[in-house]
Amino acid sequence: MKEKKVFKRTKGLTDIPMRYCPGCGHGIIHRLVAEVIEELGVLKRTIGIAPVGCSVFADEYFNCDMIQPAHGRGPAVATGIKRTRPDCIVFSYQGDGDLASIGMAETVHACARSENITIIFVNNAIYGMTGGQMAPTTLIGMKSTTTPFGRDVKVAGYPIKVCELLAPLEAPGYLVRVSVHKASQVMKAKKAIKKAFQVQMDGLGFSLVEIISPCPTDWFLTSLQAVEFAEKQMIPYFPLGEFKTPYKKEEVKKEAKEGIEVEYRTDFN
Amino acid sequence: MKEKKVFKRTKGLTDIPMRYCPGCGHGIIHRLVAEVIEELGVLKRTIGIAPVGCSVFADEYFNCDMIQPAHGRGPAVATGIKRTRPDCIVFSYQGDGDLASIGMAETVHACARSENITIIFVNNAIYGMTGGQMAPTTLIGMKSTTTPFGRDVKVAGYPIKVCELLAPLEAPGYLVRVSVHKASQVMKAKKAIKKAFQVQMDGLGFSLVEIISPCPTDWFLTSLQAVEFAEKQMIPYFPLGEFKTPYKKEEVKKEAKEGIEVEYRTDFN
Amino acid sequence: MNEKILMKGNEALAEGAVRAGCRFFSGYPITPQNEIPEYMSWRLPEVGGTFIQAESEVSAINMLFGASACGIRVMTSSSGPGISLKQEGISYISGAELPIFYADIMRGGPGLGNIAPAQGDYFQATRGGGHGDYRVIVFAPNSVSEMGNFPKICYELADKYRVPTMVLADGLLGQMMEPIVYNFEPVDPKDLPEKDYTLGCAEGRERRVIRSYDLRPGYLEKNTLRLGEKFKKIEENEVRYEKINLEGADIVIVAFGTASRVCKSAIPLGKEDGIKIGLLRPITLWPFPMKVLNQIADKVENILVVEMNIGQMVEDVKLAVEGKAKVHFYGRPSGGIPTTEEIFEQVKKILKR
Amino acid sequence: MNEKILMKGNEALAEGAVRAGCRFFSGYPITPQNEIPEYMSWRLPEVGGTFIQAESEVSAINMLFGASACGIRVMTSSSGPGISLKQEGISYISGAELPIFYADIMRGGPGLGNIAPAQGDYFQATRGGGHGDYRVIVFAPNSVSEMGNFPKICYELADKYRVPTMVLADGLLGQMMEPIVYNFEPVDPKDLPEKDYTLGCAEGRERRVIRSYDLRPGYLEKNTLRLGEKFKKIEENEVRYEKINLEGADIVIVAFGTASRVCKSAIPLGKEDGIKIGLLRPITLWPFPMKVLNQIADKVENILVVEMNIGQMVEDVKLAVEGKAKVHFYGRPSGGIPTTEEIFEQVKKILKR
Amino acid sequence: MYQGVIISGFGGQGIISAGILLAYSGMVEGKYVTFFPAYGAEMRGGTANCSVVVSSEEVASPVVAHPDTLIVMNEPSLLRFEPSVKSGGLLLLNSSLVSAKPKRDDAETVFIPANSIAEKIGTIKVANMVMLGAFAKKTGAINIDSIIKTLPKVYTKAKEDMLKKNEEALRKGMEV
Amino acid sequence: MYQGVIISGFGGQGIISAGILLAYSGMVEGKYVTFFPAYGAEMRGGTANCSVVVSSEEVASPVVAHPDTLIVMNEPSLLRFEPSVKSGGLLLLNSSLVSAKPKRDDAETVFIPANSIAEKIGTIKVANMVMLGAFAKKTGAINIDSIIKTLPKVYTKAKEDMLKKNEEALRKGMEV
Amino acid sequence: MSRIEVDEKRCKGCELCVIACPFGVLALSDVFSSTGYYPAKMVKPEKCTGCTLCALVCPDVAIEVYKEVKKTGAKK
Amino acid sequence: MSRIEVDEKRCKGCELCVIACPFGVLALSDVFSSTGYYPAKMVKPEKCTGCTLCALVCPDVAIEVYKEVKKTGAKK
Ligand SMILES: Cc1ncc(C[n+]2csc(CCOP(=O)(O)OP(=O)(O)O)c2C)c(N)n1
Ligand SMILES: Cc1ncc(C[n+]2csc(CCOP(=O)(O)OP(=O)(O)O)c2C)c(N)n1
Ligand code: SF4
Ligand code: SF4
Ligand code: SF4
Ligand code: SF4
Ligand code: SF4
Ligand code: SF4
Ligand SMILES: [Mg+2]
Ligand SMILES: [Mg+2]
Repeated sequence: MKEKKVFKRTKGLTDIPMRYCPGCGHGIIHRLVAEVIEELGVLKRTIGIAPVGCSVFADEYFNCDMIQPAHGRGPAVATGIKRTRPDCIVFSYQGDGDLASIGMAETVHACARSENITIIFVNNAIYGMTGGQMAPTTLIGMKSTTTPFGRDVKVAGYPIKVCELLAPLEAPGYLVRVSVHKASQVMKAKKAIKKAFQVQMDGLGFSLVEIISPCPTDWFLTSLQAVEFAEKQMIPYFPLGEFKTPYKKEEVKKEAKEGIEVEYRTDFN
Repeated sequence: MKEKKVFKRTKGLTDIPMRYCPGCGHGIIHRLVAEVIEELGVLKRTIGIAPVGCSVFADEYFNCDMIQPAHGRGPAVATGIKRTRPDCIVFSYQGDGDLASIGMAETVHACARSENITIIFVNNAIYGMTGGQMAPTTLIGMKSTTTPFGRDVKVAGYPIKVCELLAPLEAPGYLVRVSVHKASQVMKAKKAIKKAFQVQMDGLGFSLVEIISPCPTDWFLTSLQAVEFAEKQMIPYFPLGEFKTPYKKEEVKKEAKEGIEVEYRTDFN
Repeated sequence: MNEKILMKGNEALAEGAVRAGCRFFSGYPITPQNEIPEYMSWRLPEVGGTFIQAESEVSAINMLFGASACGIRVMTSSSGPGISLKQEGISYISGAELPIFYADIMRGGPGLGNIAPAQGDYFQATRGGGHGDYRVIVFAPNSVSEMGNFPKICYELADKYRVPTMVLADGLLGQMMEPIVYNFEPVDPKDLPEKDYTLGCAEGRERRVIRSYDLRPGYLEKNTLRLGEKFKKIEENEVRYEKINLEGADIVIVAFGTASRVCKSAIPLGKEDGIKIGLLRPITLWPFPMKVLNQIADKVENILVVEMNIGQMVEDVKLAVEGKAKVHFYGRPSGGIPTTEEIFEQVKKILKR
Repeated sequence: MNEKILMKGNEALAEGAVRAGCRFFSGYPITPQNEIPEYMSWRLPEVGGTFIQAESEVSAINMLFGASACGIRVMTSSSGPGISLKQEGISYISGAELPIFYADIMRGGPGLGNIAPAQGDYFQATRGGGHGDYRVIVFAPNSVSEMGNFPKICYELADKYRVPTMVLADGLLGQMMEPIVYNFEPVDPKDLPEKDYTLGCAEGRERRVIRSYDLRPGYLEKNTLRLGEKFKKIEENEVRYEKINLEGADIVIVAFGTASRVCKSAIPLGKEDGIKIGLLRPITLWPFPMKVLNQIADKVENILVVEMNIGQMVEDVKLAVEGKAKVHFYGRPSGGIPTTEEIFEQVKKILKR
Repeated sequence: MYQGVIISGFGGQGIISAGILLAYSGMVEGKYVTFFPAYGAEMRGGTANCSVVVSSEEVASPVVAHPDTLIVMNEPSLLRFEPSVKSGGLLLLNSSLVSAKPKRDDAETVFIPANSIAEKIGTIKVANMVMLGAFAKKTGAINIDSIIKTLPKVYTKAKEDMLKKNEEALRKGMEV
Repeated sequence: MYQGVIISGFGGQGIISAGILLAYSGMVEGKYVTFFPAYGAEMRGGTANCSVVVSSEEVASPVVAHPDTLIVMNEPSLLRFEPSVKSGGLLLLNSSLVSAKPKRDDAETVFIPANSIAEKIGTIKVANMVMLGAFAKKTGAINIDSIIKTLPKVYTKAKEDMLKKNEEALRKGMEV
Repeated sequence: MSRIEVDEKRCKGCELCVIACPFGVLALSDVFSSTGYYPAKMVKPEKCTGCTLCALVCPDVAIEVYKEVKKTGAKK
Repeated sequence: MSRIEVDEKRCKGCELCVIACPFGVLALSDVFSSTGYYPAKMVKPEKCTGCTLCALVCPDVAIEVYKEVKKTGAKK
């Protein structure tokens, strides 16, 4: 019997086993980003920025040049890099605490400058690394170690929808929200990530992919319950879809025809 | 001949002559805010926050308790005050650099928390106090001391429309943009300011009044030219109007009938 | 009422602050101090206080600025990176002369470093990491018991001098559990004297202004000189330290926090070998126990400074001894905790035994 | 080529950085240093460099982090409050061992203070206002000429040791005009040796990682100790100072920046009265000229430290002299500039003349 | 009396709670105690360990560089901590999960099939108590009754039934 | 030769540019010079002042605590700086705008109707040059030709016509 | 006749009131005040209606407006 | 027959692949690995189509998929 490897580990990742918890969305997202970078053929000229958050270790896992700066400042660091090396592909990988809490100003301003960078924004509605405190995206009523009785909007305010927030800015770019809680969504997520990098390669400005991502540990759920939580609780509050796209109608058609479609190195025949 | 004083200096201001440049919008805005506070009868329980910016001196001019914190942090300071003294009326007076550049995160988050405070946001499209550098609201192509050839969106990005940016946040509140560049607008501006304070007094959450304000000095124009610039250049980019209001339809009707209308102590008979 | 309880250092600190009258906490998570905001998130509402998880450390310190201006006892806490971000705010609070209390539960650094215990923020704490001429009173507990009981003293001094006060503790002190007895009755904020400078209802009084600036030529200089006098007074009156086994010591170790406990455990080793080891433990790092150290230097030839960093307090020790004794240093930075044996090794090396 | 030009200190500094090869500047306006970003906003594009007005000082220092990681010479500048906000970033940059150059054009403080010249950020600059074990090389120019010529040395040391270097100058030096001659030919960045750690195109080499952390137990300690060795090397090799009139001096004044010029102008007054006033001007504040001061203390009884603050460098002077001479202090903080006459008054008081 | 103890294993094996329980019991007995968890960069599911000191005199250093007793709940822990055990010290090994043999011959080693014993009691969650029971028996540093008395104070949310199982495990541990 | 000068007046009276011009001319003559503007909190339209030192020896302190010459362009400036003038110093007063009389009798005072003279030349903007001309004449610290030569270097954007007016004002100032 | 009063210590001669007045009542003075500005003054005082528009736009709150109270028309 | 390979050093037994497989091919092992987890394994290997869905959701990139190449059907 002859066989063919139809799914193999991308060269966009190093060989190091990832230290995330079982069922954590970070691992899936890492793989998608790495595959996209490999597939676009830019691995050797990509510079990635790891956040402070569980994925601080991203600098060990992505198989490209990496830098690890202060909590929340990814977009500023990315700006410094991209302006210096416009020939490189620059992405900043960030959690919700990193991007939408402490890093809010940097996020809004990088977007307003339409900085030609790509942001991978992992929304798991919690501070994973520090042990489960409220994130700016923690759902109303959701328990965390700093909202032990559930997030009360009167005290802690409302969860922030980052794509919706950034969309009104004049600056052109690409804003999209996807999820990785199940296989069908994973494929769409990859497509969005690929498009975001393509936007950068086309010099069309700021791109941000918000990704709903399970954190079983700090949601105090099993991996399977976490998938369900993402589907039933997260997505209804954080609707999936594109919030801004820099491509004109004709281009979108072209895209649909030629496809920046995802190829999962899958062969269905 | 008997006469009546129909316009007099509000008790909401101290007696100190203001140190702003001739034709500067800050002076008008100070007066409006002071009048509103006086008219609402809350002068003795209002705490104002002065920014770092030309209006750092606001703490000398408003005739209520005042505090002067670090550049851009007004909303955070206001939060600390309001949570401690919910019985007090708390307002933060801020310039565009203060609020929308260095203070962006504090602004967005105070709004997302629907903190029950009022922000007076003076948009003069420039850093006045430091001598005319680009502000986050500096218009495209506009010259400043740090955009000597005019603001180039490729380098310095796009001007930020604060009301539009904040409007999508879930948190309830009041967001409005007005102008003080001429008498008719001044009256509307006062109405908006009064409504904003009323929103706070009604416990309805975050209110922000963005006010287009001339800065003749750093626009390198005469006072009269500055008025024209505001009308012809600023307002087309920054459209005036309400972007969010916490009152339900019936309430608005009621308001229209009973009126939180501006009374300029004017008597037309 | 004040029974012995087994508590984590961070929780003891938070509870201590609440018992000392703290009614406002704003903070941002960072290891190894997360237990503090987490504890406050349920404990403060329980006593009618306010807990806010701020969007950043910058925001947290400025919320404190506002709350303190209203006269209540306030607190924030963080670790290295977050404390760095608070420096501008601390400088403003010093300039505005508002009392606040905060804690730095130190980890390894510079940069992101790690989350292991360290004492690398000594300079930042004692020299004012922020801009301008100011000082912060720095307490260095070395037990869970002190973690719990120092906040009260900090609040009292903060109110007395209108300055920021802080607890500087390494992560081990924050994370360890030990029995603690609170040595004071809970403070009811209502019983605290009213302050005559705070904002709020201005009925029946002049309006008040709180600011850290004075742009009139010459005025700020006078004010800063006045601050200088205040700091001098604190240096004269508020030094705290612990003297252990100093009489006739062959060598004196100077160490604070966790390092001081390890050093203390070397004393019996010395006894076995006939070496008398003395220990001076600064409890306030600023003001630093200059005088007592200077006197010690009159009597002992060798002083060993042990820190969990690459050498920071050692400068203060040298400053104190004015060349009258040899000052040696042993440091283990960024997560290295010296062991009793290592310390004793150093002692023997110095004394050539 | 290198003609004499009349320039503002801030502009001389900016131009000096550009001539030294700076091709990236990100900053945020603040008085009294606005001329620096303003100058860079047109000058850098002229030489193919990048100027960005960042949204804040926090963002500015992090943009620098990114740009420096790509191997080019970078700069930022600010004054007290902004420098405080940059402390976290500076600590990260130190931890990641990236070379950067920045300037603090000091004003009065703490807090918002005022915008008058002052030297109140000495502690912050020399002790690392940020968290953790690190040091920054601090240059203190005292003329427009030095403002213009120091950036080149700063870049060379930053590259050599992979550390942040800075210029610490009071607002007067930033605002004053004086003739300057650049004592070096403009550096073409292309001529600088390539760095083997920078990010960019990874074709034909292993991927690279720049970080300031190591979470593996024990590893960060080793790294921090290594940093310590590096700092020691800098302390041994990079001290710079100016000696004036020291031989046989009746008293030695120690002062830096603007204060040093005022003090220098007191020397002739002394001569008239038969008092020989020596002056030691530290040019690097860290590393501080410890040894030379210690030697001076062998020969002179009285040392007068003059600062435009309430007493900061005076601690380093005391540290250096080890009690061998009496150390006096005269300070005028937050906008007070001492006059020649005042200084001489102090001298006479000390010498009881 | 001075006992410096390190307990080490996987996250989820109740390492931290066993440590707290030990410290708490010591306090209840009027002894001086300190407890200190390792908080590393490891994510959940990684290794966990803690240091406990129980002493009749005030505890100067809470750091246990060289434990009198090492309680090893899984194999990686043996590799990591074995070298640090004090000469003449004690090594309690969960032989259900540790197959490697310790190399130290200057320390007493006791093999305890803690998981198997716990399984028999009805839940492997109490394997940590089996080890603690063995510790109490072998060292005498703490009285088993103190631990049992302390159980509900540490496991504040535990059901009566679970407390009983813990107690049973402690007693079974005493038997090895 | 050492001349410490303070020039003071309203913003908009060309205080700063007069100071720079003075320093620049000094440099052109090979003298040592420093210039230092006051940068206070005042908004535009407030007062402005600057300190200039022109010296044949290296300038140690750029601070002019006690000016050899005080150039006063408006009344508030007189009040503020008069007391600081060196005994035996020089006081140049724009008498068009200053009606108060100086109280110092240990310093020479020269009254110069600078605004009127400038108005006659065609623009009050050159009142500052009138004062500078007078300064050159009275002190001899600087040669009028150096100033004239330097004019286009400081007023880089000035039209030929305006430069001429400045020159004229300087010469008129020499005459007072 | 209605009228306004300009506080010369506050007025900075920005001219905003001058263009705001619908009746051309105001102009800037041609002698400057002690603060160095040319203050606003009434040049056609007879035309002033006391409408307060000038005061509304004055950035320095330098204007007070006095309106003539007509004796006739008891109500309103 | 298609098949998958699970890298036991990477697998953390999160079970996501198990529920992702449309054909019930996978289950968790009941003996844990050296890393302390119960890794996924094929329990109905004959049903595997090589569809890669399991690999798509695996957070630890622990799965590789091998698809049987049929000899018949030269085109497609
Ligand atoms: C200045 C600063 N503040 C706080 C921290 C502590 N910290 C580390 S990660 C983190 C939040 C992580 O949450 P998120 O960004 O949502 O990432 P996740 O772990 O959920 O993927 C925080 C607050 C820090 N390292 N630096
Ligand atoms: C941390 C910090 N950064 C910068 C400054 C300098 N600064 C003072 S005011 C100001 C901007 C003022 O502009 P804006 O907020 O628009 O107010 P305006 O003066 O235009 O009314 C800046 C950057 C400061 N004081 N503190
Ligand atoms: S804590 Fe949450 S986000 Fe972090 S690794 Fe675990 S599951 Fe993932
Ligand atoms: S600079 Fe502009 S904003 Fe500032 S006072 Fe002058 S006119 Fe007003
Ligand atoms: S009150 Fe009306 S009419 Fe009278 S001066 Fe003012 S604007 Fe003109
Ligand atoms: S608007 Fe006010 S400040 Fe301006 S000219 Fe009129 S009165 Fe004077
Ligand atoms: S490849 Fe498809 S069929 Fe095979 S195990 Fe994976 S999900 Fe199941
Ligand atoms: S999804 Fe991956 S990690 Fe999870 S059980 Fe399956 S193979 Fe293991
Ligand atoms: Mg998160
Ligand atoms: Mg502005």
